[in-house]
Amino acid sequence: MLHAVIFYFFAIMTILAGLAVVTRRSPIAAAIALVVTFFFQASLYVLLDAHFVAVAQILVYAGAIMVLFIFVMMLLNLRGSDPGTLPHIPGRALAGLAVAGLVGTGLVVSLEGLRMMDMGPAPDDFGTIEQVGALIFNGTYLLPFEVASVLLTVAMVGAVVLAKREV
Amino acid sequence: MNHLLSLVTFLPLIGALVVFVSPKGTAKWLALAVSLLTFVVSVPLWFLYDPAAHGLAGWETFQLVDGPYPWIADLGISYTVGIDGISLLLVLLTTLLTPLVIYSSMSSIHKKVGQYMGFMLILETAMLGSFVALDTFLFYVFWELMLIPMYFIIGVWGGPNRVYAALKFFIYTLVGSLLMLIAIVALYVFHFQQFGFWSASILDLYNVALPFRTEALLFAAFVLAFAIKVPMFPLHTWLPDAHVQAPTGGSVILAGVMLKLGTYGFLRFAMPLFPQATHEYGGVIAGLAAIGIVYGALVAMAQDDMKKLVAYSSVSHMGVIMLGLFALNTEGVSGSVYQMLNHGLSTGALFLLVGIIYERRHTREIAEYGGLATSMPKYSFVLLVVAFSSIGLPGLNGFIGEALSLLGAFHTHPVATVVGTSGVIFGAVYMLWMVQRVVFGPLTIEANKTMPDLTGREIAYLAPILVLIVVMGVAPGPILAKLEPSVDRLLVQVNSQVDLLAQPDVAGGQR
Amino acid sequence: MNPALLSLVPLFPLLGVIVIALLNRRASRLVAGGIATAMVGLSALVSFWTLWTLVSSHGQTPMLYTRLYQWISVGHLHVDIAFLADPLSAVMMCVVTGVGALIHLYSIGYMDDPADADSTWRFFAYMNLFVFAMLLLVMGDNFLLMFVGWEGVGLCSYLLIGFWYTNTDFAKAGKKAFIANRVGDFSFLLGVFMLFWALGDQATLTFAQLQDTLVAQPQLVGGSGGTLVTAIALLLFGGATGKSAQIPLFVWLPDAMAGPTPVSALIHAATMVTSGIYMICRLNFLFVMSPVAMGVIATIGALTAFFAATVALTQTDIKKVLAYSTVSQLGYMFLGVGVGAFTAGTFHLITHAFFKALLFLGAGAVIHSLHHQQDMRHMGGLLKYMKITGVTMIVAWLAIIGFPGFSGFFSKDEILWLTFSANPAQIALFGPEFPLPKILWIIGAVTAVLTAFYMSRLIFLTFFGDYRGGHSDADAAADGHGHGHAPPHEVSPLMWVPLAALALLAMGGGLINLPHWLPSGEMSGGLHHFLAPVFANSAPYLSFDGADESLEMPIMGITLVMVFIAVMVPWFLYLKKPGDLDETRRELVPDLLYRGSLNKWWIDELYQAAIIGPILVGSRHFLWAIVDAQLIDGAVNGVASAMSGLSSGYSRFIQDGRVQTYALVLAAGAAVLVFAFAVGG
Amino acid sequence: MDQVGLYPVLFTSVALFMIGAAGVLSRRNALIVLMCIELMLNSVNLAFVGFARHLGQADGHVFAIFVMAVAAAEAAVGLALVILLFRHKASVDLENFTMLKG
Repeated sequence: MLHAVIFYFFAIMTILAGLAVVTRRSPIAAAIALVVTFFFQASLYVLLDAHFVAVAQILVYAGAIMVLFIFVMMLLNLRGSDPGTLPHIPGRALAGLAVAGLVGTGLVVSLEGLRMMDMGPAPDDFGTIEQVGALIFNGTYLLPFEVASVLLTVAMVGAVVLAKREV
Repeated sequence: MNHLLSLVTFLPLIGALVVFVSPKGTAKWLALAVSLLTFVVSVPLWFLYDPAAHGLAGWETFQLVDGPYPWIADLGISYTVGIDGISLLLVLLTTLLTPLVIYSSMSSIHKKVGQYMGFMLILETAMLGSFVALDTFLFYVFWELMLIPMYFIIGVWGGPNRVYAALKFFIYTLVGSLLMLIAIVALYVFHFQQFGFWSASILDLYNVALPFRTEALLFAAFVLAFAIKVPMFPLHTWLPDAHVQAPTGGSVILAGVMLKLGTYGFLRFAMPLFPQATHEYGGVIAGLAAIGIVYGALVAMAQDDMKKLVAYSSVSHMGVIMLGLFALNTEGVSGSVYQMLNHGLSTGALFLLVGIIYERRHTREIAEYGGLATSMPKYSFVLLVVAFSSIGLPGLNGFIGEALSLLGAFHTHPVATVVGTSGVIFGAVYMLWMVQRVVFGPLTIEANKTMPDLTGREIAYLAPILVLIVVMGVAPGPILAKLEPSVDRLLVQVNSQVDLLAQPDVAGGQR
Repeated sequence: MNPALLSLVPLFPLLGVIVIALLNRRASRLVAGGIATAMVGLSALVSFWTLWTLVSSHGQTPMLYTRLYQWISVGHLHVDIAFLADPLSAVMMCVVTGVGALIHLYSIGYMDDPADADSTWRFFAYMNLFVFAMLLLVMGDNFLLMFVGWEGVGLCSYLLIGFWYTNTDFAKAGKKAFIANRVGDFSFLLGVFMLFWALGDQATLTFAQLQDTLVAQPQLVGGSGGTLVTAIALLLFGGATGKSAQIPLFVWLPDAMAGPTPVSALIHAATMVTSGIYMICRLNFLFVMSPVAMGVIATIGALTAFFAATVALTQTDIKKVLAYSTVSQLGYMFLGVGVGAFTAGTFHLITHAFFKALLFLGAGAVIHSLHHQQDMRHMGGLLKYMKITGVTMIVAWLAIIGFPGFSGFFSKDEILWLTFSANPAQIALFGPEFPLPKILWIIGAVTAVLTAFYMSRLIFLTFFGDYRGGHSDADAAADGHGHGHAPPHEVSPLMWVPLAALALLAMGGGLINLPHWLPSGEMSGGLHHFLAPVFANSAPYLSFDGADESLEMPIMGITLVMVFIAVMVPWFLYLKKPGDLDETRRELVPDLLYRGSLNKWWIDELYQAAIIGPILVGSRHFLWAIVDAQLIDGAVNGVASAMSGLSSGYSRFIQDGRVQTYALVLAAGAAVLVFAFAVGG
Repeated sequence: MDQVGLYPVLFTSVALFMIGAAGVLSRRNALIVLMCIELMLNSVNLAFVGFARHLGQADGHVFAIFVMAVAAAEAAVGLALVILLFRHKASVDLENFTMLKG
């Protein structure tokens, strides 16, 4: 029973942090809220026995991407969005919620065929780095892995070309 | 396979190209020469066409056929032109009116004369093409081609708000003809389904059998396209605007020949292609035509602009033609075709006459004129004769067309004909009222006193019409003789399928 | 006589028209008049020759027929340009050309007004065109050719009434005449169509064939008394009311007096207005088959006669009186023809042509010498100044009131007697037993009395008593108001010779059809025998035994006495005790009746308000302004503006350049798709 | 995790996804929009992991890793673009960038 309580706690905290990201006026506050969301999300992964992914989540998202964001915010030395106008357009927020909600419920409804209730205990080495590594390197995901690496290099070169100042 | 017909059809087009290029001074004379040449070349058609030599089926129904040259071979679309009694007369009407119009607009058109004449000649080709085309797609091409020059003629050389009128005219007709295109394609596909080979020639499409509901739909599409062109009652509002804004030459051709294309369309396409629907909905169209006659006449009474009055009068006259057409008997249809020629001549002459005084006084208001009989006796005499011809005074051409159409129509749609015949009274009322206010009465307005009477040139282009008005009234024999066999053949086609329906109407059943 | 010569009769006037038109202004009054009169005279000669051929043949040659060429041949309809001269047409031809020639001669003198100098050629061209059209009408051997003449005379009356076109009222009168005729022609055309299709495959418009078909197979038109034949007959009669000015389409005749007087004489007295009666006589075999239609014709004829007579009582314009008198006498003819007495109707037509033409021409002479003075109150005592015109007018007056011995007496009394003695079954408008003939006779007799009254009033006001218009020079200066004209003088011989000729005809007209009770041997009933073959087919349907023979004389006696009294009253009123006319009239006649009669019972105003007004207003304000402009154009423009509104709306909301909006649209599309698939399954 | 079942996980994922979408569409600051995209990608990862756990196969985790790679690349390029935008109009407010207007 304790297991469920912890799960719900972390789930709710993730959602609240997510809300914080969207509702904070200043980007800095939003960034911090996002980091908090990542941490709670990582904890959810642990509860779901996805240990490697949790660690990767912290390292990649919290570590790398958020640092990048903070760095860019510093670079552009934004002092929060200009006071006068509303930071967001209410109409479109509702539209966004409606649309995403429609997609989400559509998907979930279509799943009602699956037996959803008890998932049973996970095998002992489930979700560890060995299993995931085995899957990637001698399993079926070798090619996508290589493509992902090419993708990252291209993105890196692109970002540099885009953002560098004319020489 | 003689090429006379193709020559007649495309001669004006060649002339037009040359005229576009030639300098302003010579353009108009060249255009006149080309149109006169076309007329001269078209005259032998009358003698070559032998009404007696007609078979009942297949290619014999048409003569002087310039054989099926494959145009888009694999779709079965071919360039085939040919004439029968009806299209022969309408071709001659076109080749006669165009030189007169060009000759008359030489004095009234001053800016960009070359282009005007060029467009007029292109228009002539388009009209001739439509009358002689025996392939539905070829007909459609000429039918659309006709709109463009007319649009420019009204749009560029027209009156104050000519753009609105030209646009309205263009869109009105275009909407109709697009519907027709859909119907043609549908028919074309049905033909393929039934006979296994692609062909767009009229004669093949004539024997396509359709379930009644589909036939009614296609018939409605064709009827709408041609009803706009005729124009018939509810769809006529583009005509007065187009006429009032069009230059004299433009409105003579518009009234003289282009309106006949609407009725010709009924005659050549709508009725023979869909005989069942023609019989089924003939009553509705006859009713509309009758309303058109009375409505056109009544509204004409209320006009104080001469051109608008004549425009509404031609709505009324076209109503008589449509009534005659849907009589579906020899007298009615012959009368209606004969009335097409009459209307072309008398309304064309009326517009020319209005143009003459418009050139002098630059106004079309009836109130501005009065007592022209004293200052312009020759003009008044001609106006009186033409007015009486358009009322349908016996002894002149109008009477024979009108009487025959109404006689024929009385047999099939008695009630509609009684309403239509009352148009005879209203016709006299608005025409005589106009004549009385323009020609008779005291010479009060100063400007009218000094107006010169008809010049030699004006008499030159009015004389042929006047002679024809009298001759066609006194001796309609030769024309009717050329006409009657084709009308009988048409009626055989229109009444043929219907006999199959002697048994209770198999609505929708596949025949 | 070689039948081919027949076509000369109409061709002479046509030739006249062409020659005068070509000469145009160069033809002076005398030249143009001369040509015109010569042409009509020539065709008169040929007409009399034709008549003589028919009469002398004593029935051997029933008719002369000549065919020029085939006019229209379409489907069942085969119509030729062909002329026929059977006894009826021959008589009509002689009347038209004979009286026509005299009137042409007269109008040479009449049109001497210098103002018209350069347009007299136009006048004579129209007159010849009119005679040509009338001859086509009378000699045409089929409906369509007759219709050409029918409308042709309508056209000529339009041109001639509006001859002095500079005066808009005259032009309006011409237009009114043409349109009223056109209404009649509308009904005539429908009748022809109905007849044509009723005959089925034996459809023909030629009179001879029509007669043979109908006599042989009456059931084609639904047998005698059938509704179809009644409808056809009434429609054709509708055309006749238009042309011969009967109720309800008579309104154009009084206004037609706007034209020169010879025009009134020729067209509105002698020829054009009689075409309705000619048509009915020509189709007697058709009309007789429908007693109801005959009843309608007779009743309308009697009513028109009575109605027009009441209006003529109080008119002050001499030509208006004669106009209403014409309408009234035409009513008589229709009464005669309606009861089946075709010969009597034709006989009255002939005698009426003589004395009414004479009356009009006489009135013309009076107007001409008084310099266009038409108001009788400014005339009087002209007998002293215009001997010949006076005498001839008195002869005509005696003829019209039916003074024994004069032509009017014989023709009118024959109609009255035959009406009285007609068998009620043949005019069964209100059922076969209803004593309709007796009632119609009463109306006829009363009208005869009224006719006597207003004609005597006209004669006494014009020719007797003292001259009230502009005294002789001596007193002109004195009373100052006078017109200061020279005293009225006798007209030139050109004018009084035709008057004299017509006076002789008016007197001797009765000889051609002497009544049976007059001991005149084989002379009696001349016209009756001559026209018998034409009306042979209708005879079996008719019988005149409604009253026994002995009554004829006493009835004639009664009418004569009443007529005599009707003559004495105006003599006493206007001559014996002139006094103040208005005052005597006021206490004699109730004011409403007098004013009603003077304003022709407000018929014109009624038509204007009931028919013409609403049509004009309706067409201008309702049809054109609302239906055409708002309704149809509005719809078209409405569709156009709706389209443009739609497109501008689209670009304002969706195409606003913000990336997020595009993202939203994209997402929305995806969402719908996903939802559709998810739910749709 | 056996008492919890898959539904709560999916609901959290959908909730996060909806919040992210609302943020992307409504916020005017470009950076925050990018963050919300990260949020949406995270919610997808959550779903992947949830299903992996439910089906007992680790494929879900591999996909989660790949999603992270893509997210990183996307963030890099996105930020580069934001810098460019900033250099162009000294502002990151998306309302100022409507050059695409039809």
